[in-house]
Amino acid sequence: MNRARQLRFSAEGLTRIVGRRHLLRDISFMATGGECVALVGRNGAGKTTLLSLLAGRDPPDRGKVVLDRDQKEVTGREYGAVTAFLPHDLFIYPDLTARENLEFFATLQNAKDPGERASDALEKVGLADHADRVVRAFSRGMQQRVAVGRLLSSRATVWFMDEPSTGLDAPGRDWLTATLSAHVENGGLVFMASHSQDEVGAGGTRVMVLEAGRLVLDEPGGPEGARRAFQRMEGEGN
Amino acid sequence: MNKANIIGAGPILAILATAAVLYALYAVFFVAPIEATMGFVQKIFYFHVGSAINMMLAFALCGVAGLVFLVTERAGSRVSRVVDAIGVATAEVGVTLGAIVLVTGPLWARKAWGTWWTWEPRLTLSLMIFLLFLAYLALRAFAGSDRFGRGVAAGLAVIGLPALYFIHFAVQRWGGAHPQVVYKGGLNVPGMKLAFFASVLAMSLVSVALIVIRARQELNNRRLDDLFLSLDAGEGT
Amino acid sequence: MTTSNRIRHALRTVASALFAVAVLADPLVALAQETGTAETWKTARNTVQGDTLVVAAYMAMWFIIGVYVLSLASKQKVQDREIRELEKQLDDHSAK
Amino acid sequence: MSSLRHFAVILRKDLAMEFRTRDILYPMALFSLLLVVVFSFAFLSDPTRVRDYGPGIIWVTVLFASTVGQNRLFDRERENGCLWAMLLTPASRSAIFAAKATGHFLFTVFMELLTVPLIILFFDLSVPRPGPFLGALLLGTLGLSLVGTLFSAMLMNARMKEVLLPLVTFPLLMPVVIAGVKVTSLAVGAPLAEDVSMWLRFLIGFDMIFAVATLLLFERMIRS
Repeated sequence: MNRARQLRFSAEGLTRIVGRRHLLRDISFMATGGECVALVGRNGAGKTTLLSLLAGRDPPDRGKVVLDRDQKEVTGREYGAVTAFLPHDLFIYPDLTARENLEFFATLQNAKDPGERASDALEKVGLADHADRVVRAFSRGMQQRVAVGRLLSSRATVWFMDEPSTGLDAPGRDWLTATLSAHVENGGLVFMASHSQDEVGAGGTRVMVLEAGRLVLDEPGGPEGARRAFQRMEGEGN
Repeated sequence: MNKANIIGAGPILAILATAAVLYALYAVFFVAPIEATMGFVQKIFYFHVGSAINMMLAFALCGVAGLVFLVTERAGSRVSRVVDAIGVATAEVGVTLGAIVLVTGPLWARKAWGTWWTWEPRLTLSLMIFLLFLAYLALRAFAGSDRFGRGVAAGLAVIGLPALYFIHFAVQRWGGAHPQVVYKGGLNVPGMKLAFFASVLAMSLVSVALIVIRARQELNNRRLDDLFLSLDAGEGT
Repeated sequence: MTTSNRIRHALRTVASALFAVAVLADPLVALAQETGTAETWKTARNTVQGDTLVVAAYMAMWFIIGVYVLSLASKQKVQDREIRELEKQLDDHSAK
Repeated sequence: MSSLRHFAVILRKDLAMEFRTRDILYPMALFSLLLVVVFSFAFLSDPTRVRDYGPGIIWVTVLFASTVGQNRLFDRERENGCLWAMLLTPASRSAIFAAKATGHFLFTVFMELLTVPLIILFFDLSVPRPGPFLGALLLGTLGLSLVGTLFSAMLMNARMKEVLLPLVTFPLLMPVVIAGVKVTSLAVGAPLAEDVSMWLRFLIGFDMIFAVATLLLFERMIRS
């Protein structure tokens, strides 16, 4: 497993402008392998925008994202191999079956054994017996599991996840938290936008609060950190 | 907003252009003699060709501007803003010139060949350029006013250049092996030469003036965005 | 000035311009024909459509350029309004 | 080597989805059949010169049906943001573009298999020189697919996509239609004295230049 290698991820002065408004204002932070960073914030605070920037989907108007693996910067298409993105719109084809989706994206990730990776991931997300049904027929929760399966089969080290527990049932959420912790302990890095305090408390090793596109709080996570972060987020409201 | 930038010459150019046009009109109507075969109608020819030449130049400039825009990496950089402004300005002026060419062309053809519209290579080429310019402006209007939408429009301008060569080639051959006898305008008489160059120069100055004014306006729009933005930044603190 | 009466204003100016040109066109063309080389002008007169085509062409040309200049002017008005709005926001901002 | 594998897997994915849902093939096929029927009514009133219209009708049908195909080509990528799903993997952009363009090319050729024989039947065209006839169709369709796929990708999320796409692509594709009609009419034995190979070389030149141009532009425009 190549995860044990030294990983350093830094954002420097990220700014995102749409029309005449700042969506993100000068966001900088540094993270390393073995961290699960939870992004907390009200709607419109910029969580999804930030994740899209980090994943490379949208270009920053100012500032840049730097990912170093073993002191060597990862750029261009190599960045796509090391990272994986689970956005709100799931990144999976509704007209393909779960297995076809995972095999397809695994091949694009240059997997030597896409079939095997796909069935392994489907096993883990608990969709083994639905593997050959078309995703369009799936419930939201099952589609979410396929999307997480896509991340697993990509063997990426850095995960960007936008509210990963959406639509998952209780066992699904517990399984997700366990998977994230395992990935992080293995030297992986996760950025996760989340609205549920206990999810942040359970999984997040670090928590950041975004307000109006600005990083206002960046502290170690855990249940205590989560409580403070959500308090700060609600506090900002009244 | 600093007035001293290179595109601040709008008003002077406008005055220059008007003077040139007046002189050209004088040259066309009072200096150039009546052409033997075509008679008085030949007077249309001068400004028609002047507009057509400038339309072609505008198309080439729009393509080059699009290419530079796509090549410049940084989004808000000065260069990409200027070329983007030039791109939209040349397209709008190109459409205006195209309209002139497509209106005066048939009026002239009515006398030269007896029909309002003929698929004569040059007229067809002008029609295609006019359509490409319209498509460019439609892209800018509907494919997103953000950087991506401008990128798509720039892409069309760039791909328009090779397309123009193929359109020109196809249109030349389309009329069949024998390209129609094309009226060259017979500019052998000195008076006519003067009228011709005067009107081409006049239309060039008019086009340049309009392009400069529109480009400056576009740049001011970008400046406005920055200023509104700085206000927005202020609130965040 | 709301957009509706700005359009009405623009139309009024264009209409009056056209009327002026139409009224002036004939004497202008006559003047052009008389002061030029008299004989060749004479032969030109016989081309019945000759002058109407030319007048139509040149009028159309200035009309098209005029329309574009008008559209530039209206874009400029929109920009001026935004500048004024910016200044207002700046004042509120600094007053805050 | 990997980009060839990526090209293959993306194309296979598109073909698999298409044969499962057929929501590009059906509209293209039905639209072109309707077009042919309408043209027959419009032009068959004057049986003497009907043969002259054949080539023109073939190419108008191909152009319009291919535009219908382009409009829907990236619909699946728009759903669930899958274009970015592919772009954020190590797969090269040219592989993605080439696969989509080939997909569209195959769909259009499939549609041509249905409608062109019909047109030949309805307009009782004889095809003494099938070589140039097929050559022009294939080369022309390739040109349509290249330009069409580029702008179909760019306009995926545009509001007035159905209007913008033809408005943008028709002027660019006009030379292909002209060359196509020329070669088709020569292949159908019209007495025109022109040499066919010149127009075929023209089509080949168009395809080569636009293959390079569209590939490069896809790379730049998607990131701008």
